[in-house]
Amino acid sequence: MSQPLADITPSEMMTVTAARALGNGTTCFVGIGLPSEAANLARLTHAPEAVLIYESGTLQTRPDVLPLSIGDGELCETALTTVSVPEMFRYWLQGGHVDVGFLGTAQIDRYANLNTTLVGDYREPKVRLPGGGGAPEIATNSKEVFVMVKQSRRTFVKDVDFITTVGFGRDGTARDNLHPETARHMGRGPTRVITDLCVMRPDPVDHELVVTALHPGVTRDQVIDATGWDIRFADTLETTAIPTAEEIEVLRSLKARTERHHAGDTV
Amino acid sequence: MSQPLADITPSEMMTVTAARALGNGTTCFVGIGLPSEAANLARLTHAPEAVLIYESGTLQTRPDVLPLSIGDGELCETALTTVSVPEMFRYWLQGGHVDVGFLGTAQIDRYANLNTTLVGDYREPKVRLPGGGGAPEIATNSKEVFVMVKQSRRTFVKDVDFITTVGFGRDGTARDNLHPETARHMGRGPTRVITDLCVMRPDPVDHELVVTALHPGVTRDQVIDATGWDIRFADTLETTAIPTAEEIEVLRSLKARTERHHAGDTV
Amino acid sequence: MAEFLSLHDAVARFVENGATVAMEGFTHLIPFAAGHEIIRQQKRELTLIRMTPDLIYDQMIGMGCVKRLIFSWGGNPGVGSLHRLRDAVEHHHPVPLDIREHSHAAMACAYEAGAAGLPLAVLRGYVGSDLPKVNDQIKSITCPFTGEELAAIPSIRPDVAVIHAQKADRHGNVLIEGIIGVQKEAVLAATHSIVTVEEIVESLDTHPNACIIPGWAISAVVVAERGASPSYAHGYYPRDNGFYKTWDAIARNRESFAAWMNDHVMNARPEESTR
Amino acid sequence: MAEFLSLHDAVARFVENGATVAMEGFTHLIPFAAGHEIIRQQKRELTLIRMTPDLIYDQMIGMGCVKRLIFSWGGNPGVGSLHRLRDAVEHHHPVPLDIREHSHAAMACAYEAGAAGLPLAVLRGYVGSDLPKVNDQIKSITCPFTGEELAAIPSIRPDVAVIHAQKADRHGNVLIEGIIGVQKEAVLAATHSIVTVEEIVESLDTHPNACIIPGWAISAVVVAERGASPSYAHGYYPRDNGFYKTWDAIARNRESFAAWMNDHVMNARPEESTR
Repeated sequence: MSQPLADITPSEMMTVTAARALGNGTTCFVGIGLPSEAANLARLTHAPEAVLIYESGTLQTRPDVLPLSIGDGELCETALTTVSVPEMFRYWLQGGHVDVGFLGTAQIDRYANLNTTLVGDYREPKVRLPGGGGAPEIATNSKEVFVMVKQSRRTFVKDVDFITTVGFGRDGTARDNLHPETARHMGRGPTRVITDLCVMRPDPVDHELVVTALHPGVTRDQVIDATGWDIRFADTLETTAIPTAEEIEVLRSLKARTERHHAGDTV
Repeated sequence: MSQPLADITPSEMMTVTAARALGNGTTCFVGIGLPSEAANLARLTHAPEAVLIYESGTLQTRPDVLPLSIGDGELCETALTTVSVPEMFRYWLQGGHVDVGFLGTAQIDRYANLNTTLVGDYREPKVRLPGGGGAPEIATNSKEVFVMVKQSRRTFVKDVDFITTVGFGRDGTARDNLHPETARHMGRGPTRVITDLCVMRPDPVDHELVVTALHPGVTRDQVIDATGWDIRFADTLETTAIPTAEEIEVLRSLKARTERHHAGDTV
Repeated sequence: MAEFLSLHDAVARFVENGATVAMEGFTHLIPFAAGHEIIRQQKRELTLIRMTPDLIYDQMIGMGCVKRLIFSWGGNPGVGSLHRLRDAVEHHHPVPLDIREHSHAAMACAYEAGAAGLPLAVLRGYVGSDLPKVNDQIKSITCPFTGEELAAIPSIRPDVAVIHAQKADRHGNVLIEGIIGVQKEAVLAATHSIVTVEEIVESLDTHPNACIIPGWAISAVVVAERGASPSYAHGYYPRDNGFYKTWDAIARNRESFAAWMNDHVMNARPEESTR
Repeated sequence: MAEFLSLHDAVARFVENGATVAMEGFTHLIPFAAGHEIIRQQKRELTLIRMTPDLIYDQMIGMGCVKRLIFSWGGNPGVGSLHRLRDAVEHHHPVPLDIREHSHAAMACAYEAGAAGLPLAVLRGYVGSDLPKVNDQIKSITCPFTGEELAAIPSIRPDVAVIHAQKADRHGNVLIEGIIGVQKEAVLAATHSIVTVEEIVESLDTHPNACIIPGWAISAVVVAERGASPSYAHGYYPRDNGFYKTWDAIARNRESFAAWMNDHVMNARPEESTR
């Protein structure tokens, strides 16, 4: 049963769409924030066997509330086991056990390169962002990557100021012509970008992002206005399926639990 | 109080002498067999704070009986903690935390190189021995090395057939002229060789083994007869101190306990 | 062999001006009490290493202790920016901050390599990233077996590592449990190490493969109850997520930051300074 | 995701003639039951990898399953030689055995590198040893930061890893406790993996940092009670040191070896073959 559309926010639409992309049984390396919300929604709805991994070393975790940081106690308490951070990156990520790397970003460009380092020049930045964290290797060592980010001209730029985390490189060819041993361990890269307006996928040939589905009620012009390059649309443009009442209910309940939990004691 | 000499076997003399070489508080990477006997005797007598490490990953272990293998359950049950074998070799040995590497051997030469690989030619060996195990890196990554081995012409050869584990190399200079970074992490190498007849130490200049102490009642000729090269004696040759009654009692009791424990059920 | 010292004495003894200091704790067990003591002792010109500079590094940077930061993610997790870090990078306030930036994978490997006594860490990392363009410490080696080019970075070998742990026994053996991060690696990679703990116990009383750092591999053990707060100690107290959110407003502004530090750190005794 | 299979089916499915197989267990938890099943199924031309070829490899070599051995210490611990291994090396009986020999440190690093998805392991190893002269797989790299030359060996990436563990839960998640050796690394480095366990339990019911291999990282989980005997399983049964001593006489002679194998392995059912 679908939810009446007016009642669903664009942000919820994005989260549910992202959650649906995650198959049951998938091993997912979860970035903090939006990806964590979507991955846990997936686990609480259609993908109970999804395996969630956080860079803090928590393997196969089932948090009841969303973590504020990637290392909240909740993640460890509900995990199958918790390993050291070097082991997490060496054995579990680089070792090839991650199906989907699920990332957020501050900037993304037409070749799905991500910038979480800075706006402006590296030595004299206008805005200094947190940096790469786990993303550079999550993006290259996972079998595929989902990116989840709210869409605006500030976020969706033609060329990112800095490639923190590679999508397909400055010209779309960064994953071509690699050394065979590197190629064998590199994933396919970003396969979906999920925003609050639409879903984009890389063109199979030139790897430029193409809108393949619009969320219900969203127009092409809205997407064009929120994108910093001349965005392409797929020939057969789909409409994203409307969230079910259950999905929305589970998501809202998760967020409410989370908010109560993190309110905690303040100064 | 010293034990009447006639009552002490050469093998006991060797073990007690080796045990005494191990200072209290020393971190010792223990090879199986004779070194394990000596290191535990030290721990049970003058060196209660000696830290014993076995290559099976058991850190700071206090076995009540001697292990038959380097991985007996007794070692784990009495250890401070047990780490993986990669961690043992990487963090604890190569990381520079071992004061004394305590090794046995099948052959040893005048520059304290050890052979536990084979007698004869590598591809067509006369006798195939077990191989290096942990010894090659125990010998280079420990701050110093003690070697403990029964003395005979078969064992003490001028040049080993194969350098499994370096002492000072074919010409005594293997630890000289290393890259500074390697030198900073390499130990001093063998500082004592303890046999059932005597104690040898490397000459400070040319690193050839020199007899520095004879066990009580042992003659120079006995040592010469049991050595496959023209063995040198120190100008001031000491006599090894006689074991105390307590040392002998603790050693015999340890061995008796061990024998009862390992008799186990046979086929 | 670990000495049992007061927090004041441990910091005074082992953290020198100009030292390279790694204070670790991956969200969990962040050594806030020790960081506050370093601020109180007005250490200067430090090179700080940490995968996730958290509030504690924001505070040390804002108080002018730091000349260089080696890191891989510098934010207030789930909240936003570290404003003092940004002020130092963007406006060189209170002193210019040189940054040397890595990815998590690389830093984790570099700690591992440091603990392993190696000069370099090797990983399949930085492929396609611009980070190697702005960090000359990211180089490469070629595998002699496959010809593959792999990233190489220097191992982390700090002068001092500072971590917080749940407990120590009377021999200074330390137990870390829960999210163990890179703390063991940081201690083993460092020349000196300070471990603050919630308590000293008769026996660690744990399982055969517990993450224990032996006392003989630690320089100083210090009792610092609630020494990780507002971070947390698994089994002792939870993360004060509320404070992490509040910090955003405190640190956004130089004056409110200075006032808070004055009240809660500079004029606090070591045992009062954490919350 | 791990499938629960019988020992027969797991070996038949994953161990092919000519495969590279790593059966690990550092003295503890040696997978004897699985080794016996490989012998019964008369697998041939195997490349076996193991740090410490123990009685189980002596048996597999003596029964003609093996064409190459990659190892670092091949003896009967505390007892003496592995006579079937020696017979194969010294007299090419029953078939010639090619050996590729390392040190423990190198093999441990090579498993670690295999688990980490790297093509090579780097260590400060083999300094002054003759082993690099007889093993062309021991090469070197030069550190781009210090200029130090370090040993490099290929990582271990077997077709199949076979280990024994204490228990699995109903999802195939496996707990290893006590002397954990390189078993986790072997499984993670391999394309396929078989884990035999003493029992299946409802819940592993253990501590936060236990050595657990998730079921989704394992190909097959097999119940094999006493599957490590005469090696041991911490918490289940002790090492049968008496048998290790007895093996010396059994294996010293080709005939007594053949008779013992016939009685205790070839004509035994899987559940009877271990002792």
